[in-house]
Amino acid sequence: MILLIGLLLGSTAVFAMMVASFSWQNLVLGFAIASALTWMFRKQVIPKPLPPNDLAAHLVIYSPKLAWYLFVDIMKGTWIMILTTLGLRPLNKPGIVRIPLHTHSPFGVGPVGYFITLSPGSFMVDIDWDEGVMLVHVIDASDPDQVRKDAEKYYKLWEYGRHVPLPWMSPEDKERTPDA
Amino acid sequence: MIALPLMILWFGGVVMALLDGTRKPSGWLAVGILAAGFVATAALGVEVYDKTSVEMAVGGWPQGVGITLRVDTLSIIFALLSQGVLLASLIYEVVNGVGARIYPALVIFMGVGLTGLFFTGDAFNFYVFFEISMISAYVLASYGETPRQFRTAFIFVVVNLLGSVLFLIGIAAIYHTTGFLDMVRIREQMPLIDENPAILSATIIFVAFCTKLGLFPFHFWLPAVYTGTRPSVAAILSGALANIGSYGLIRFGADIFPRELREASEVLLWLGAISIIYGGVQAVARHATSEVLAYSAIGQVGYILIALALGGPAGYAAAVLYTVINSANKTLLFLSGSLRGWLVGAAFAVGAFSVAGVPPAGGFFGKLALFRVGVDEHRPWIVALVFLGGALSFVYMFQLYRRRTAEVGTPDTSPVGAQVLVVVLALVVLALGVFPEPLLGMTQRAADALPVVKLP
Amino acid sequence: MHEIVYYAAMIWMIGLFCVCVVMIVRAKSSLVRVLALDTLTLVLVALLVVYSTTTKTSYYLDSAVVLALISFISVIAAARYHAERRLF
Amino acid sequence: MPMANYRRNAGMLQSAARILLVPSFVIALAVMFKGYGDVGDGFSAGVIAALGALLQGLAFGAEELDRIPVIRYASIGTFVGLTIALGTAFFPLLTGDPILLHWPRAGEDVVHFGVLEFITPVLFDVGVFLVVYGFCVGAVHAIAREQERQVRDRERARKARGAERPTLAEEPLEVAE
Amino acid sequence: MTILFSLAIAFLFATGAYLMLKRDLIRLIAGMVLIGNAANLFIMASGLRRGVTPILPLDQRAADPLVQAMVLTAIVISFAVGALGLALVYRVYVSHYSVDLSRISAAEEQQSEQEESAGSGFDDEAEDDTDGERQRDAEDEVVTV
Amino acid sequence: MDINSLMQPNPALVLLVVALAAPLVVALGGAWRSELVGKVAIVMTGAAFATAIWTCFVDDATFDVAWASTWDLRFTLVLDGLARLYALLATGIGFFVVVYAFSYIPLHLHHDHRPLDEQTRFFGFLLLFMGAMVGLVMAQDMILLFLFWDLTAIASYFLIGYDRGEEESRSSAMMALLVTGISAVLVMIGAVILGNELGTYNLGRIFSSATPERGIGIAALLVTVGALAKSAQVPLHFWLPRAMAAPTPVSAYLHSAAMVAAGVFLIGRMYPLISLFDWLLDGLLVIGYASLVVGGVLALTRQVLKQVLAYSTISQYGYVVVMFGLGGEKGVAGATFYVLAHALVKSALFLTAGAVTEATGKKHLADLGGLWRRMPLLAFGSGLAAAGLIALPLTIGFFKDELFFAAAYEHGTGYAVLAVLGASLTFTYIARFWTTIFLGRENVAPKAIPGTLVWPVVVLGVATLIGGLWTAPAIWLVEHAATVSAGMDVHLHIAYHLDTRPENVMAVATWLTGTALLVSRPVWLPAAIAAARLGEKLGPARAYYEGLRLLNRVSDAIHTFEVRDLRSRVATILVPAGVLVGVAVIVTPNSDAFHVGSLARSDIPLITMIGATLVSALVVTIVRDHFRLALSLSAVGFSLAVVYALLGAADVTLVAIVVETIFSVLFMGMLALMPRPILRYETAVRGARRLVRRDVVMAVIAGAMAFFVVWGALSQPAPSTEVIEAHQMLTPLAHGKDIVTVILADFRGFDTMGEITVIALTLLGIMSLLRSGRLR
Amino acid sequence: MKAYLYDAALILSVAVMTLGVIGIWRMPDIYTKLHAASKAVFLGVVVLALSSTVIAEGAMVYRAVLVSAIVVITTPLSSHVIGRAAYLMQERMETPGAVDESGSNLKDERPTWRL
Ligand code: NA
Ligand code: NA
Repeated sequence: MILLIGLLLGSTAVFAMMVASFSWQNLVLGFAIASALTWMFRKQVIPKPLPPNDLAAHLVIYSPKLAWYLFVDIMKGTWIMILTTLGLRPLNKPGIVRIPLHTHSPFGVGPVGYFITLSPGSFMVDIDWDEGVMLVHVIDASDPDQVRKDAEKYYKLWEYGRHVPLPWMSPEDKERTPDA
Repeated sequence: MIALPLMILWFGGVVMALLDGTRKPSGWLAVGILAAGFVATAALGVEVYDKTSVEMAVGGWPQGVGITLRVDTLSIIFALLSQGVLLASLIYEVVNGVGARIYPALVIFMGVGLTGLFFTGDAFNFYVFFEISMISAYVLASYGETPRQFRTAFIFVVVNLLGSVLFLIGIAAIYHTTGFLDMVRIREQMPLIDENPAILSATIIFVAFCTKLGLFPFHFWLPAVYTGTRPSVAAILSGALANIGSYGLIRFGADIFPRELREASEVLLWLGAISIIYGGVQAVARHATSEVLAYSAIGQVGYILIALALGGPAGYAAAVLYTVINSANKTLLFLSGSLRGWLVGAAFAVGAFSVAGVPPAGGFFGKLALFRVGVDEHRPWIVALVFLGGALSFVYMFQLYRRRTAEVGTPDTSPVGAQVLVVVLALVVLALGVFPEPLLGMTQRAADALPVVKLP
Repeated sequence: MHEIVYYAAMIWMIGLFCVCVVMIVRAKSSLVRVLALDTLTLVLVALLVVYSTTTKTSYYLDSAVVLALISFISVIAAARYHAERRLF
Repeated sequence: MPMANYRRNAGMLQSAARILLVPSFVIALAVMFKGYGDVGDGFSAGVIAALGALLQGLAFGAEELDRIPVIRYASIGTFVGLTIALGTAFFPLLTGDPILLHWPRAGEDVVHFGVLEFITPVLFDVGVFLVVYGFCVGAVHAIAREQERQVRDRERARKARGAERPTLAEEPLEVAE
Repeated sequence: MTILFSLAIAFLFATGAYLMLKRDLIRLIAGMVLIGNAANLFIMASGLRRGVTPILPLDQRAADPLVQAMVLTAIVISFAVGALGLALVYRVYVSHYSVDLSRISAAEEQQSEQEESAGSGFDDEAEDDTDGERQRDAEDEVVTV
Repeated sequence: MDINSLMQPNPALVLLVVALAAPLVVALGGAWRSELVGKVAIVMTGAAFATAIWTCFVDDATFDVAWASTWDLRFTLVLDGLARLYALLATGIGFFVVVYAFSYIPLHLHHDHRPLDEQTRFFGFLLLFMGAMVGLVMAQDMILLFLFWDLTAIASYFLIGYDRGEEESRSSAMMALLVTGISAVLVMIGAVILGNELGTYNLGRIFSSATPERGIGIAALLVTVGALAKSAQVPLHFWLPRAMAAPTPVSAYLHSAAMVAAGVFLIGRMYPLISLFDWLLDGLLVIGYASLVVGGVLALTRQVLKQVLAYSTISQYGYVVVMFGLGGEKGVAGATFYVLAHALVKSALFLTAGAVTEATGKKHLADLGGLWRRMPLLAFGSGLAAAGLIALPLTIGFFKDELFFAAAYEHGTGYAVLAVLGASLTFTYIARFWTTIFLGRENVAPKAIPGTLVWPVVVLGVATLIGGLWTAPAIWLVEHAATVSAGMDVHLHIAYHLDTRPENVMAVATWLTGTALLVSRPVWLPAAIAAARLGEKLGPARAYYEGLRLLNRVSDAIHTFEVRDLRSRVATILVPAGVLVGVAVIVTPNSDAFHVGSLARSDIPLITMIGATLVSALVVTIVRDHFRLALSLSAVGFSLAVVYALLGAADVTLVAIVVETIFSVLFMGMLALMPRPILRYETAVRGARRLVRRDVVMAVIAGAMAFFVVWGALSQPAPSTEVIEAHQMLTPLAHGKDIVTVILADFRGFDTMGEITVIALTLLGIMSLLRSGRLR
Repeated sequence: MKAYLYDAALILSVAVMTLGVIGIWRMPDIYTKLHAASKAVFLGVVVLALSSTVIAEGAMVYRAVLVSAIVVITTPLSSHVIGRAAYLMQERMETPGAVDESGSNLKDERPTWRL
């Protein structure tokens, strides 16, 4: 529920930012619009059953940590990329690395893949559900195990994700989600 | 009042877009909508006739800021003509069985576009309505849905799009040089602007409208399109859509660029003359009815251009008159050309006589008007040209008619409704020739409203 | 000084834009072309931001927002078309 | 063959598509409502919303477009929007005023709530929005349907031929040139 | 600036025209788009004033808003026509199994020859086979190449 | 029109109404019950004839109402002597022809295995012909006259082409229409010239104000040419013999009282004008004599019954034309009298030919002979008619030649000799015609034919005789008619004089010469045939056919150059447009017309961005595959969006961006619908280098056109920006801030309405073009 | 001062973007190009957008933030989609010594990579 409200508030914020005014009228208007749209797309965007409220708390608690991880990864990756592009650093064995999936929920994997992709130097290529791995391309794959280890931290942060079955999941995906 | 025809057609178009036009009831509903629009236009025409011109500032904003709808006799003539042609073609299809669900909607929307562009007093708004009718026409051209129609539609789209773009460039040029989009203001401003940009924008707009009209040498798309489309569509294209070209030439040429029109009259005369001869000669040895009609159309627009180039109230009136008659002829011929039966044959003959300018078919007054203008202006060559063109039209129409009558034995299969329709059209064409006064009066009134410029 | 930086940055970014356009033609792999388009749109986003900031109007930031939001859709469409020969 | 699980394995894109769905509509409506006083108008709003909707199709496949009513019936929206715009335009005729008459009348006080002004042009712009939204979604959706039809046709043709090798034309994936 | 604008518009127009002279229908559409772009740029350039964005309140001279409104409408219309053109290209492809003008012109040529010999006006029943069948036949043809 | 005039019907109007009602009634009656149509036609023509007779007992009358007041056209009918004469002929001969056709047409249709209900068409057009003639002879307004004039052409077209199944019939009809229809246009031009010179189309006023000026002379000439073509005068005579393809009653009518007579009627009607110009009268003389001789000589060589008569008609109207050319009281009166007499006899002879052919099945003179035994009544009737035509005393025909001789003699001996020569030709072929059919050995046994095929001939023959004995009615008619033509009182003095006045001598000379010619036929026949052959080879008929063929060939030749390729179609718009613009640039003063414009520092990004746009556009033209095409097209769109931004158009930028995006999605969607082999096949085939060069040249022309138009316009900005200021000022009143959106949604919301309609229409189009498209 | 800060940020982000474009140009295969491109460029944009808040106020700040947020959300998506398309189409890795654990054998032996 909190997550849902958060979603609505986020949309309201987008509206307000877009109209460049946080006056109460605009916030109300934005909220109304966001609510109407969310209702209109309820089957698509509102998870059923609603995720537990502690997920929201979890997100709030861990977001600074996530931000820090991301910041560090981005800086590191950018630096590596700059050096590589300028030819100051050899292109050292780039390639695709298999990272095992610790969750079977796309909602769990999606954000992890996203975080990995967000930082320069690595991006998610594909998910292979059958083998339970995620293929990630990294600019420096000389030590694949290190890469896998680096990815773990995001899983830990996003642990909760695997509990959430989402409306667009196929039945078998939902089955794989433990809390369903 | 002024917006009533547009309102009827516009809402009607939306309604028809959602209905399945292949069903008889919705087809007749579409006919009813068009007819209602026609009646509303006619009623507006009565009002216009009393006041010479009726205006409405859209949104109530002052002239120049808002768009002004401005309806004068010229607009009414063209609107009634085009709606009439659309109505006939739509009835024709409904009687024969509509083949595509959106056909009636497209015809009505074309009515919106045409009516709007005849009614508007704003140059850019003209372009917008022009595009409404063009888009309807683009889709209509593919009606019938055989490979040939798609091919044809593609040709039509590409060539006419080029014309539209040229027109748009012309509008922009006019705006930049005069500072106005309202046609009345543009007209006031035109004499003050430099000759060079005026003639350039006039030229580009002329090319655009000639492309729509299918005047030599901008006509090369026309035979393929008129022969490749279904008869009712060909009737619409030649009888209604081509009116954009003639209306545009008159409105922009005679009303906005009178000076440039005078200056270019020699060129226009030449182009018109070539068109007449070229279309006429081409039509002579063509076999398919639609092909003869297509080349005939090229020749016929030459007369309109000549009348326009000769100018003056008489010339403009002749141009309008000729447009009306040509549209009626083409509609009648294209529609009856694809039917069978002796009644149809008679109707076709009326059309053929009209094209040849033989009384009591309406075409007679078209030719007569041209002769009058030619004689009034002391241009024996024009008279000779019109004579020659008329002789060619005699030859091609009656070579064609001769071939058609050879098919005496063909069974009488066309639906009675369609036959009745073409007979009614033929009667209309005859009525134009027997009771010409309303038309002559209206065209003269329309022409008298246009400015007359005498070159030093 | 600020002006010179602004002009230089603008011209430079437009140069980057042109490089991307050239990559659209010259790249060996079609996906690189898609990538070039993506980059191109981002350069334009940056360009709009710079222009907006320099002229102190927010108006072009709207376009930047929208461009950023929707250009990736056309990139997805292009990649999908290229990989699958279908959009959906 | 990696292609086999194409749709299933697009989880990241799918999540993102869902997450962006409401915001893109919100941005679209914001662009529309503020348009009278700021950049934007019903037209761009319609396209933005349509792209947000089409993103669902890109992520989940064409069937998804049929599943969401707001997308499925979008092309009806075109005509609804056109009707709204026409109604706004022609309504003043009833009182004998010129079409598209501004209401409340020029210069009069106007009720507004945030960026939303209660004036006829905004209603008109809503019509524009619907038309454009409906057009963009409808046109792309029509392409999607056509694509499905082609697949069906080929399947049928292949069955008719006796399940032989696929033709070049139907091969969905090919080596780049 | 005047001449630069003119040159740019002319160049855009020329590239569009060049593409419209190509055999490939899709290029033709691209040419149409480019020509439309040229016209739009011209409308924009024909503004009577240059200046800042015309949104009130204004402290400087604003650009001509009228051309902006015009160009908006023109952009939308050329977009619509472009989309329609694409759909038409697709349908031409379906019915001719080609997007090559030379092949399509050949079909047209054939048609007009038929007409010359048959002399019957509106009868295009000769070509009345359904699109689908045509396409299937053509597909087989391609496989054998 | 007051109530009195309604109470007292105007004779002119009554006549016209009756005559024009006839075809209408027949058509309606035929539609109702086709078997009744013949009887209805007889009744209606009878009524018309009766009305025409009635008009002889009332005063001259004028009916005049406004017709097209914008052009000062009036529906003016005048019932005068000339009108009475011709109306009487048209209705009277018409009546006998219809009576004849009542039996003839069913037989004719029966022969051709055609349904009987086709009668309706025949009688309908025949009566329309009659109605048109009646209208023509009374019309007093040039334009109205022309209307009826062409109506006769239309009626004759359908009547000549009545046997639609036969190519001969169709092409003859077309020939008649082309010759008479096209030449008729000359009459119209003449009318217009008169209207322009004299300010009226009213004949009375034209005659009263016409002066022998050049313009009026041209008009008179044009009218005369049209009239001569209709009267089948040399060199436009060739259509008439071909018109024999029509059923016999039609021929009879055409030659005697309708079509051909209309020609000389027009000369008679316009005579006050024509006679102003001596050169025109001389021309008439030349044409008339030529026709007289050519028709006569050719008639001598013919074997087919109707052809003999047809050439005879050419020759006979040659007499009339000559007499008009001779002019004066005698000439005009003679011409008028001649028409009357000729109408009676020629119709009788034609009907005879039809009856003979119907009875025997033979058309050639050589196949016939000795029919007087079996068909005495027909022989009698046609004998009288033939006697009339060869001007034997006691027939009305005698006087026609007497008047002719008198007029010719009055003019000079040469004319007289020619007159005698012509008349003896007539004598020869008509004598041969009658004697070959009815005298001599009986070659063929005729079958019985209905009485209605014979009695009209007898009545007409007897009328010929009566006319020769009781001249008063004819004199009365002709005098009144000729008075109108001559524009002065004409008195006709005809009687039998047993003295050696020149006319009588010439008549005797004619008979003698004629008899000699008849007897010496074997001697001159080869020469005559040779002349006819020569005429066929070099004559106007040949010119007609060759002209038509040449025209068709030219048409085909031009058609091969017709552009049939979309690329060329595009090129043929761009290049002429470029030429026109080039001409426009050259002819207008260019000094100070084009400005280079100034450049500000703030324009630098704009210029660079425009450069980038052009680079992208260039890229679009050189990429090879469609994928790159789509991408580079997007690049052009996006870069233009930025250009718009740099021009201060925020709304435009936004719309350009979204449009470009959705368009690229659509583009790729459409590409995805087409299989790759197709796309690759098409792009792999690259245009020949020559074509590429051609395309570049055309593109450059197009670009140059755009350049000059754009530069010319941009160089001359409008001085006034009041519209912009007005928009700016009114925007707050419209409760908005963004002027552009306020314009779009409010000031120019009408544009936007059109624009969204375009979008909706495009959606409809796409839905119908993509086969599976649907609205839900 | 703020203006100088902004100038510096501008120069920085343009430099980052330039590097990204150079990367696209110079990297050997699509995978490595993807690394170079989007992120470098998007970082450039984000830096720029955020730095613009230094000299801007009100409306501009909100939108600059929005631009950054949207770029952050969408850019990884495009890289992922392009990368995935490359993988699905079996685009070769053209870097010597490339690692491939995907099992699709995307390695190419030809030594084309030279920096
Ligand atoms: Na706005
Ligand atoms: Na708009």
